[in-house]
Amino acid sequence: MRREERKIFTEVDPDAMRDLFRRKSKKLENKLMSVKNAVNSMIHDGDYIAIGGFGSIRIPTAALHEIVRQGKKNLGLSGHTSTHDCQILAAGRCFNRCDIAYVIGLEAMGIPKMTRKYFESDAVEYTEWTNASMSWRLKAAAMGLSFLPVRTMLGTDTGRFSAAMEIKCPFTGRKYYAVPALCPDVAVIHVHEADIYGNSHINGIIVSDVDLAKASKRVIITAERLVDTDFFRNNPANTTIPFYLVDAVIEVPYGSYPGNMAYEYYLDVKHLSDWLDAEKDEKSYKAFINKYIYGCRDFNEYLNLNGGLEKMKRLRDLEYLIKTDKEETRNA
Amino acid sequence: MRREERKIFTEVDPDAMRDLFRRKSKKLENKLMSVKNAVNSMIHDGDYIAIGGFGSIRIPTAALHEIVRQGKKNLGLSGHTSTHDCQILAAGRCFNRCDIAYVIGLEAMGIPKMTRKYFESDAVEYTEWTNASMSWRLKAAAMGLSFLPVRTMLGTDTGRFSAAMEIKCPFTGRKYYAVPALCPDVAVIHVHEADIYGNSHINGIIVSDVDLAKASKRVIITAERLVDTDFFRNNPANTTIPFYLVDAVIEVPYGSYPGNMAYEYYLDVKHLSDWLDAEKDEKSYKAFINKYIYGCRDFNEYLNLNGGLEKMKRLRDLEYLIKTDKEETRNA
Amino acid sequence: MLKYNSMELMISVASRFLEDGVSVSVGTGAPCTAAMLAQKLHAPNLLIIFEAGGIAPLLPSMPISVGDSRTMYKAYQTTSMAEIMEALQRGMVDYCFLGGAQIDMYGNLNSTMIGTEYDSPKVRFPGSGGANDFGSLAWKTIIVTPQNVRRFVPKVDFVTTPGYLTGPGAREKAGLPPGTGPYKVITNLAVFGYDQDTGRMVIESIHPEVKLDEVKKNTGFKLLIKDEVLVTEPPTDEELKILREDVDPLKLIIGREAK
Amino acid sequence: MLKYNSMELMISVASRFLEDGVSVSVGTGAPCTAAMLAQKLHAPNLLIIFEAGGIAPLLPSMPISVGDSRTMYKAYQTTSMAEIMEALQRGMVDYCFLGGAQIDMYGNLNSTMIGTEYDSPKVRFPGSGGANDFGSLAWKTIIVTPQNVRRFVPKVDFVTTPGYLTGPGAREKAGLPPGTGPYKVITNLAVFGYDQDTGRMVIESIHPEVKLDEVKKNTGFKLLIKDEVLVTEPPTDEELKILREDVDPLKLIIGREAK
Repeated sequence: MRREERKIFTEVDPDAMRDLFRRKSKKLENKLMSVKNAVNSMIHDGDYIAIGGFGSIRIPTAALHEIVRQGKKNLGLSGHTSTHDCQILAAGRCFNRCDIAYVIGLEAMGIPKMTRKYFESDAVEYTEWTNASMSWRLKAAAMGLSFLPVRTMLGTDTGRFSAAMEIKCPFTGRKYYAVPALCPDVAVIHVHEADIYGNSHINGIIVSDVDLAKASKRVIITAERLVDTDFFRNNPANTTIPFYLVDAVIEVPYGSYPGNMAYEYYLDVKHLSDWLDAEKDEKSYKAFINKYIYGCRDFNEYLNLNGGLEKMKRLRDLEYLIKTDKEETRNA
Repeated sequence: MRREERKIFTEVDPDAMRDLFRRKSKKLENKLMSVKNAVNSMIHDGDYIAIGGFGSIRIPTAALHEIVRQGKKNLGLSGHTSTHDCQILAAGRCFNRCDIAYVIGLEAMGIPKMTRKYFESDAVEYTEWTNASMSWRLKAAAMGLSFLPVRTMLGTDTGRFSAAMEIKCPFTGRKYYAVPALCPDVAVIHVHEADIYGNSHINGIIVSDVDLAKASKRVIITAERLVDTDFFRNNPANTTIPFYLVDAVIEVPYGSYPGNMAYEYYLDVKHLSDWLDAEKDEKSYKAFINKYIYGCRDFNEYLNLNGGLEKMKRLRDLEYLIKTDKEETRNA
Repeated sequence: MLKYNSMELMISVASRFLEDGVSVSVGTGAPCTAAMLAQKLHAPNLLIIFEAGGIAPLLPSMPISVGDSRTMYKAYQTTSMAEIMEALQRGMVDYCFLGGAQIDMYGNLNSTMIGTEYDSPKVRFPGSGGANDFGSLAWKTIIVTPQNVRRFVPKVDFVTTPGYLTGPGAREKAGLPPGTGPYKVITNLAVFGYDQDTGRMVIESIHPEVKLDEVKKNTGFKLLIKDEVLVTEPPTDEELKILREDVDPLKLIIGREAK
Repeated sequence: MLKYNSMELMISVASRFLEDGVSVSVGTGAPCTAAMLAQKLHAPNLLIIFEAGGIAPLLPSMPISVGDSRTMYKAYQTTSMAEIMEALQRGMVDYCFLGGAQIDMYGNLNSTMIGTEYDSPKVRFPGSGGANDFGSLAWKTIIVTPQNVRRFVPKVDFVTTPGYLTGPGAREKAGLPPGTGPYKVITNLAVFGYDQDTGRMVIESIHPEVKLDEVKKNTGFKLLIKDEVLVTEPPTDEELKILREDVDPLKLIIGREAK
């Protein structure tokens, strides 16, 4: 089967990355900043970015909205199950290239029409991958390698339109795809707890975020809450991402809203459905995005637009399966 | 540099392992048994075994003594920093081949003479590796691959006398060593907590034990203590090794003695020093091994020979840096 | 009139293929519903695995995302996507469930795009996600999909996920693990298996009140037909009761008819 | 008579190479002592990494094993050996400390065996452990070793850990990451660096009361000598005080003279 010449959008060479990682500070420094500053100083037009979490699960919504508000352009996007995060960045027309494992759709909830249209237009160039191969591309980078052998995508158009290359195992003669390391310029990851140095704790599923933090040139952490550094010193098993990988720390309570944050609050299905509905035509789409992103000075305004603390309390009840009334349960 | 033809001692082919893993039960079954039964039924002469922990840290001492007592022979040994564990198995002349990253020595404490002699004799065949390459060999197996690319051992005799093979990255042309997957027949791992199904929790450093559990055909867990399965259900982040990888569970309090168990008890430096001293000649060696291994019916007898619960209490004080008297502190 | 809808039938049939003690990776929707039904009925030891990292949860309700909190509820482990995919690659996962916009007679699936030019799709879909990985690495792939000629096509526009590719031996030749591949296809009309000699889809049973001709008319390729075509065992009262009362009381999944 | 022993001198000298804010992977013994001294004196931000998985502990006392509880005390992370080695491979580790039974003029180290036949060693040592990995992947390797002609040999019996191999460019040609390699050698007699043009060991300073001839006599290969040979700065009172009172009060390490 003929291989298509598809693009690799990030650095692959571990020696180039070694030089960067060498220069990264290993000091315990206060890395606190605002969302505005972090997005302004660490994400540049043309950068390749990767978002932590899983599309609508533990996503750094505040940073995503800010990227749109600051009008970042020509970003590369890691589409490693990128759902609501992809939808937000598409609303700002922020990216022009994408590694696709899963994009556009909101899983079983449906497909946002305008986001799909953006991908169908000439505005976005892409290369095809799978969830596993994207995980392993990040792992290759996290391991300090330029590639990893994988057993998926073989024999399919997914493989043909990826940038993977066939190799043979020197021991068994077995055929593998080699997938190239994925080294994003910036990773933005939402976590449960962080200290001012960047030590971070994620509760529940990790998705690809440990490898992502290791693979990326710059790492921005948004956290539900700041904790004293002894939170980590007293139980080093708490540290999901260690400080020396992190460049910026921002405290953003309810930071994954309208996404889910395990052990904190459940998805706001209603708001996500409204957003899906708003994408039915250009006019309602524009009005919706204007209201909820461009019209908000910051993330707290967005939270308040959506019901503020009372809504957060209800989403917390949902998270903990506490039935307050019938209607609530149904909306879950 | 000419490559020596060195042996690979375990299965490398992921398809052979897939067939085995497919047949492994995924049921929640009570896997409790005795050390005697587990060693008798799951470790056979000729098997390749790998020991969890780090030589004198979190090692399954009870199982190691039992392997010697049951006179297992012709084992293959993963010498992935194998110190006191290696010393015990050498005392029983249990193995005849070894992948060496680090063996014989007890780090800064010194080198046991008789164990060294065993390795210098014709009784043991070996292949040379490093700690990283052994970790990555287990990771290759854990990932379901036959090899991983690595950047160590290149240009050295360590590489030349390993079974690694040079390969090139298809993206960068970079030279790597490919290291073959390491798939032990049996892994024996000591953990802090386990339930009857095999779910296991390790506190502190993991060394290579998660990959080891995934890479091995059979997994024997010894645990400081059994816990109710809700220990894991109520906090799934506690699960270091999930039940479906595990074949046998044995509760062995103080099971890493005379090794260290983080957050439980410190090394018994005195006993380890006595053992080192005993290896100065054949006679004292034989007497020592007879007394402490062959002469003990089970692990509790060994613990009692070494001071029993009072000693365990003192090692716990040491672990927690509680100074009871000057002499104790010095012995640490 | 039947006392169940086609979705309830498909889910019940799917759940029966999950023996006790096997492992299965599921997505949201019908597959998850089938796994929950199996676990509550005949497979209490069913090991359910979610690609985002949740392992063996006691699902309290239908997850909306394969990574949401429900997939971690009383789980035995919360881990990473790479760990899940590596378990699949090691051969630890018996079954997976897949769907797609198009399927051909070899069980190749398209969830990437409609059109002839990759860079100018007529319709762009989300892409493989974990589908290609599951279809490559799980031992047995069960496909649950509505059936019509737009979906059951002679040639898929894009092979997102491998079925038997071009026929027997093609998977192995491509480098995929031997012994894997499509196992069953469950639609609103019938249940299909695969012929070992040709790797092609074969009718195993037709749903109650469905005619063979109707199945053929809704298939864009030539189906293999066994000498004796069975009638699909309809959902039992017990299956329907558990499905409606315990598994999906809000009818999030079983409320949708498959067409 | 000197008011310090050779081990105290070596440790003090070693500690001075560790600038604040760098990362270092250490073993037990002298290297760990040097790192602790540096951290207490001029490098409070020194990031200490142990190969068995302990990251950034506040070492309460000398560890006996690189995996023992002391390496986890108030640590910032307890992880796996693979993760540590991968951090090295990513270029995150500035310094490592190594020793060995033999060293040659290119800084190649032997900790595997003495003899000419690998399968029939005269003396078998423990092997590389993490030494080859550190020497291959850390940016700068500092070697701390006693010096005599049995150790400083023209050709090591076995290259366990790469120095500059056969000279400039050899590491890169072998595939090792560029810009890495031996940086300093600290012995009981002198401090050595490496000549960029030849990759060979060069004397940087000779310890107080040691003669150049003594250094040469204890070296089995030709040393490069700079025009001006400095005298090693002896341990300061502050260094000795912290070393003896805080770092190693039981004299587990500084109690041993290096010979």
